[in-house]
Amino acid sequence: MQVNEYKPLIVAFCCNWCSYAGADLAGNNRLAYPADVKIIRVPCSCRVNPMFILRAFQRGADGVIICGCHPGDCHYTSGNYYTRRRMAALFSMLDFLGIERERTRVEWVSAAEGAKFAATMNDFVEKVTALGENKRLEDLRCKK
Amino acid sequence: MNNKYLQEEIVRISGVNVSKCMRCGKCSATCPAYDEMEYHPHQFVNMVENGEIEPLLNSESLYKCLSCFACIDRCPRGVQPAKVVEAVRLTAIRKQGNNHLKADDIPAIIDDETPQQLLVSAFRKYTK
Amino acid sequence: MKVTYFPGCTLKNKAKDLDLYAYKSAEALGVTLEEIEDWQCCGGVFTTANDEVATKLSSVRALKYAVDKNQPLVTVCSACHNVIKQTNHAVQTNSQFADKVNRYMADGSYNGEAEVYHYLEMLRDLVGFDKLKESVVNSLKGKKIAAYYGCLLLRPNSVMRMDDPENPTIMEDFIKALGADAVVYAKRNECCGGYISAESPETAKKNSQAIINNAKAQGAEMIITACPLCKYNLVNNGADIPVVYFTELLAEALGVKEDTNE
Amino acid sequence: MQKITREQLIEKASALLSNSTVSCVLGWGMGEFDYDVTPTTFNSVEELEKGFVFSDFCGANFSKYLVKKAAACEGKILVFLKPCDTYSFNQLLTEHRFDREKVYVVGIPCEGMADINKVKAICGEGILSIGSKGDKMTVTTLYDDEPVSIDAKEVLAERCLNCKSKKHVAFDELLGDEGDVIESNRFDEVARLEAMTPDERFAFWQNELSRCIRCNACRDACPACTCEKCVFDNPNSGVENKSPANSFEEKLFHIIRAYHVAGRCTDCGECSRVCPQNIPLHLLNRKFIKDINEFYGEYQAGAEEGQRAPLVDYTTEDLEPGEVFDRRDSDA
Amino acid sequence: MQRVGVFVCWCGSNIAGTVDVKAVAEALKSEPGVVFSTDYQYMCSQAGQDMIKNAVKEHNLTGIVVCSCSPRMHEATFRKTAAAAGLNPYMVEIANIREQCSWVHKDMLSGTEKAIILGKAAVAKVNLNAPLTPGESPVTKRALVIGGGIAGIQTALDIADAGFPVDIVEKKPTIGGKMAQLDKTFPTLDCAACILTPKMVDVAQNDKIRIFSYSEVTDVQGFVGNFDVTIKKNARYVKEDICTGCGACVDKCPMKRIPNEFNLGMDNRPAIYIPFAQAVPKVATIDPNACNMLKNGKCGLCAKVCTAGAIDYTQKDEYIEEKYGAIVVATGFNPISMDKFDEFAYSQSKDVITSLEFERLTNAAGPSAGKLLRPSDGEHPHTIVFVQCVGSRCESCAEKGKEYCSKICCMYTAKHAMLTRDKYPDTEVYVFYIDVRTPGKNFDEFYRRAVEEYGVKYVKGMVGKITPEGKKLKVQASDLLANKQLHIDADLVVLAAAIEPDKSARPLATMLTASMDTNDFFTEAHPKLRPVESPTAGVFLSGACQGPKDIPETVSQAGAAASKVIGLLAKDKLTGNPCVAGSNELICNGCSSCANVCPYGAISYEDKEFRMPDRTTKVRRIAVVNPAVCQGCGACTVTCPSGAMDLKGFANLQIMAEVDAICK
Repeated sequence: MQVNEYKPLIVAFCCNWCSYAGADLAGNNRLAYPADVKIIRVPCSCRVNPMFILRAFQRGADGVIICGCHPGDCHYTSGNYYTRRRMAALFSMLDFLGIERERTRVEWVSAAEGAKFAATMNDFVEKVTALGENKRLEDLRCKK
Repeated sequence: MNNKYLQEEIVRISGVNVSKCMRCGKCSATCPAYDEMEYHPHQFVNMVENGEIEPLLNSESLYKCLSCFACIDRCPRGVQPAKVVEAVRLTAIRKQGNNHLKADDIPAIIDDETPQQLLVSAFRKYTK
Repeated sequence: MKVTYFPGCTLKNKAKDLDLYAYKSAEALGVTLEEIEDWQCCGGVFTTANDEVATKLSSVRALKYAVDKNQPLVTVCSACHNVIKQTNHAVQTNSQFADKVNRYMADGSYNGEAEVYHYLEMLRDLVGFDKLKESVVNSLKGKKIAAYYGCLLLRPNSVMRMDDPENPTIMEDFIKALGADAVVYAKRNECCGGYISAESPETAKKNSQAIINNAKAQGAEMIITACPLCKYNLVNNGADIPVVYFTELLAEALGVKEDTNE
Repeated sequence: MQKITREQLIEKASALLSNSTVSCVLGWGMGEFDYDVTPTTFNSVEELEKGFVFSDFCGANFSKYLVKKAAACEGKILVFLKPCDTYSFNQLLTEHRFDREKVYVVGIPCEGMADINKVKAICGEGILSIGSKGDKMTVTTLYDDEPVSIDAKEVLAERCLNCKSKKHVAFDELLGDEGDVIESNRFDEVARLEAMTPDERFAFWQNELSRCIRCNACRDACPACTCEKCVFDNPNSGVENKSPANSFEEKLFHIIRAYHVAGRCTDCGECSRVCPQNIPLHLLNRKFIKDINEFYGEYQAGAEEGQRAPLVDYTTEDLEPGEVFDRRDSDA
Repeated sequence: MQRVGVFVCWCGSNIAGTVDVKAVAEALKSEPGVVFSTDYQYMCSQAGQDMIKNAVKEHNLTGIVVCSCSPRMHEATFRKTAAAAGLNPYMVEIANIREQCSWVHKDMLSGTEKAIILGKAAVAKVNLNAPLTPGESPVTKRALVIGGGIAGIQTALDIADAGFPVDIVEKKPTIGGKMAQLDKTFPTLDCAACILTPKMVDVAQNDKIRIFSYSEVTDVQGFVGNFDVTIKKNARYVKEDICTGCGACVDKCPMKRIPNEFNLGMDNRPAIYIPFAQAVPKVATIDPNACNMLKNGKCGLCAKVCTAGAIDYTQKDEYIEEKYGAIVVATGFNPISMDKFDEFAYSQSKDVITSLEFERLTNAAGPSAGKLLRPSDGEHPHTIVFVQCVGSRCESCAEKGKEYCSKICCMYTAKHAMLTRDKYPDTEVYVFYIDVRTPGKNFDEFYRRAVEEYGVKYVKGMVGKITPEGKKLKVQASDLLANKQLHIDADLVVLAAAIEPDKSARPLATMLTASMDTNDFFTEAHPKLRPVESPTAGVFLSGACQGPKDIPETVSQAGAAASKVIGLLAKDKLTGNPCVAGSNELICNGCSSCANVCPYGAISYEDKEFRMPDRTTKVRRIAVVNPAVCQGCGACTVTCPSGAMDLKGFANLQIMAEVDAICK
């Protein structure tokens, strides 16, 4: 038995109308993904403030993924378009600072895409696990 | 008969997305050389889409297209049939010994008024 | 105004009129045509294939020449115009093609900077039909003239951008500027057969006759064209009304036709 | 170095004060040293003549001061704006941060301002005075008997070396000659960093940001940072300022600082100018500007009043966040 | 500090099978604020709910965390439970430990661990919850219908029938729209006027309906239930209330050669005119661009012959401001211009016409009194060619055509072809088609009848070129099935022009902050489930402004839109979603970033005076969110640099508390 097997901490922001429902569908269909993923429900992906993402990293998250409705399908018509621009800019900046680009991701998951949700989470966890612990952005001061 | 390799070659040379065709037939409706052709513009597009390239390569239709681009301009889907015809023709005449027009043929064609333009154009189209 | 001028093979041989009257008329309108030194034949037709490079080099050289001179590039022959404009467009929109082409360029690269004008476009956009109208000495009033565009001037429209490809007016406006009546007929933008005369003269005959008949049925007494091959096909296939180059008509209206004959 | 003189500025300001066009003047006042120039409000011709200075060290971007000063001034306030300042001016107007009617803008030409650190690098510490004559600068120090003459061009600030525009995009009147928008190489340094490996970039920024003392000068000088209450000062924001416990926390602050001004930053360079630790903070802003230009088309904040900033806009065809990297990788 | 109760549900074995529910309840006991924690087999059952209610009373709870299935399942249930126990329903948070935990994880250890973390996050959030009350706003019980075609007419009649006043704004001098121009309607072939004009009369006579004809909407402010609309009544130089519509002025007007819009320019009308006999309102209108009196003060004949004294050359445009609770857009469609399709020679020959022109040509009230005659020479055409899809399904020609299928052309062309063959059996009728699309009740049967019973020649293929020559139109086309190129000498060619939204729709959409697609059709709130509502609350869609549709579809959509309006107007007050944005005016910069990203136009700005600590006052521009319009997406909260803008129920601090709880 491996005692010290590394388990990443993944925060997933899911929009209420598509991706959170997609995650529920993955549950309904019993499509497994690692328990490392913890979902936070937001009304729309555009509610996700870059501050929340940095906060998660600062407090020890190893990866942050944002899931929203597919472009064009936003419940609020345009929210995910703003998400797309904001996150493109933010992720590019994190990369510019030398943060591993695989730690952040935006994925569009509809309410019907339970399988995609599970597959996305499996893939993301795998990628982040390969990177190991997030040292670069975490704020050690906040670690217990 | 489906020749995948030739199909890809034609698509590459022409740059045409044949799957955009919605079978309206406007290319063939507008073609001024229609009656001379065994395979008509819409058939070029459809046959390339189906990978039936050999019959086209061996058809005289290749040399009947006037390159007037009416089919290109009038196609509602932006398919550009003339480019497909040209790509198939080039594939045919680029083969060794397959020039369609030879220098020896010229004297029979020309008269006193024949413009140089006719000859250079014909050579471009029929000879490699 | 000085422009770079690409005459083309036929204009120095079987279509000397087209060239000569172009020169004379331009002069009368205050435009100097500066012929490219050592121009090379455009090849008559544009090869649409993506992988053809060598056949387009002469056009690129002509374009580069005009850019170096910082002048617009003007052509008269429809075919040259079509080939050069399409080549320019290919350089502008296909970076792979531009890259390949530039490997053949000796002095500096060419990236699609040139502006290409057909002589008619030059009259419309650089000289202005209004000014042309003022310069007319021998008005052609009362003449019923049909413009024959053929295919090369207008198509493909996405590249040529000369006029509405289905309802062009540039030549009609030209005819009107010279004082004559323009006869509009549907077949003015249909192909005469072009180079098919070498392969299947019957096709050229059928197409040309349909064009002539349509023009006549709509009342034309004369047909003008910008293409030597169009003229050849129409004349050769039974045109029983005069078919002349547009530059000849222009020279006549501007009163410079006679002195050239001497 | 500057073509416009103190006297010309005083003359203009005095005239405008005298004919009641304006009731106060925002200008540069003498600080402790010649290079230590302080933005000051002047209310009369006398005050101007006494305290107004103008030199190669008048780099401060006055646009931001208008947020508070324009409202505080009884009548109109006169402000002298260099070309780069006018972009900030427009951006602030776009964001309704002050009343345009309350401001009278005199655009002044700028030959580039000096970086005191560059002067010190040549002449050492203990500078007593700095004079200017044509392209030369005369520096007297405690330790040199003779004044040292240096070439003004050699001590130009980084932002002026990479000046993006000599054109005023907002003014009521202009003094001197109007210039043009300039093709600058301001993104070269960003591109150089982009070309590094992530580890190299991390090392670079760790080195730079670990010097940060969280004095907030960058934020306080920034004409885009005019919030009534900054999130980092707000105890209710959840991210209130704390003294830095380690070299990592600065990232959160600096990323958010740059992010908050992304699409609004005019690249005036005040952040780096005022940083006492000489951290090249403008590179973070330029990274956003460069990305925005590449992803969504060229955009210069403040070029026109009323522009819609790229991050509060979208098209349905925008690239995906994941494609940001695909693009760069395929370019490389 | 809240007093939080935690309730962990087993959901039978659904949760308890993979999550140690007792351990979860135990672990959460020590979280801040938690004063009670328990587990139960079925929390959603009556017994489970009673357990919660009792605990609220017993432990004086102020907040509830239920660790159970997805909030999408039972959040509403537990909110009701909380309300029944006297708590604010928004003091409930759900930790989703079924769909997002027990069902997707197999290992009891990690499942339990995750469930605890999700519970902690919910506790952290509920600690920051505040009671929320949905906002209320009154409803103005009047509807506005923009557009007076069949869509607008039907919507207005249905709304009025329910007892609500409704105004129709129509930019033309009469209501009736495109349907008034049609001859017969498919698939029943009843005459359009016979079924439309009675409805127009109903509108005119209904005392709940006001018609603003020759008018347009110029400004819209406000929000659902409370729109303030400005309507511009263009001067028609005739007093509407006095004019009897006798037509004496029309007969006497000397300016008789103005192209008649109603007949698409195929005949002429005078400068003063009534568009058609059954116009509503039946009053005359003076065309100011044609009237000699208005242009240069000479004439005045109409005023002389008008016994009622209705002519008023001094009339001015009039602006009317009115309040509405709901707005219905019914701006309709137009055929696209055929200018750029001259391979069909539309500009070259009068005998190449559009289908709408064909309608007028066969209409008994049309320019040829219903006789099918060639416009060029008035002769009877013997060969007629119909061309389908002109400008429709045209992907490559964005400059001139439309990428979509215009939907109605297949059926009206079948109708035209059939009627022609019926009335003139000596006529050869060809229809060139790409596909014949006839889904709809009795539609395909109708098309087949045209072929089988009336002998219409349907040819699969497109027309490539039309050459007018002499009296003939030489049609060159392809017959794809016969693999032939056809050459037909036709006498008349009819082009089925694509249809597009009316040009007035785009500026109107801006006024309404209603979204449009790239083709300028209005978008629905949901393409399947909310097809007659715009995403902007209180704005509804009727007819072809939303997409191409035929009359039956338009009428049913008009009725649907009306029922949505009635549903809205029947309410005295509107209750909103309480999870809306709100701006902290003390730290708002007034920078407008939030308004830029708001898809609903819910944010406005006002100048507000603030008392400063030094007793001076300062006026600052601040954002104000209209809670009745805000839908709670949160786009504004992220764009606000100072954090002044926050979202109730999903506040910055709440989400950060969740992040912290998860990352601890």
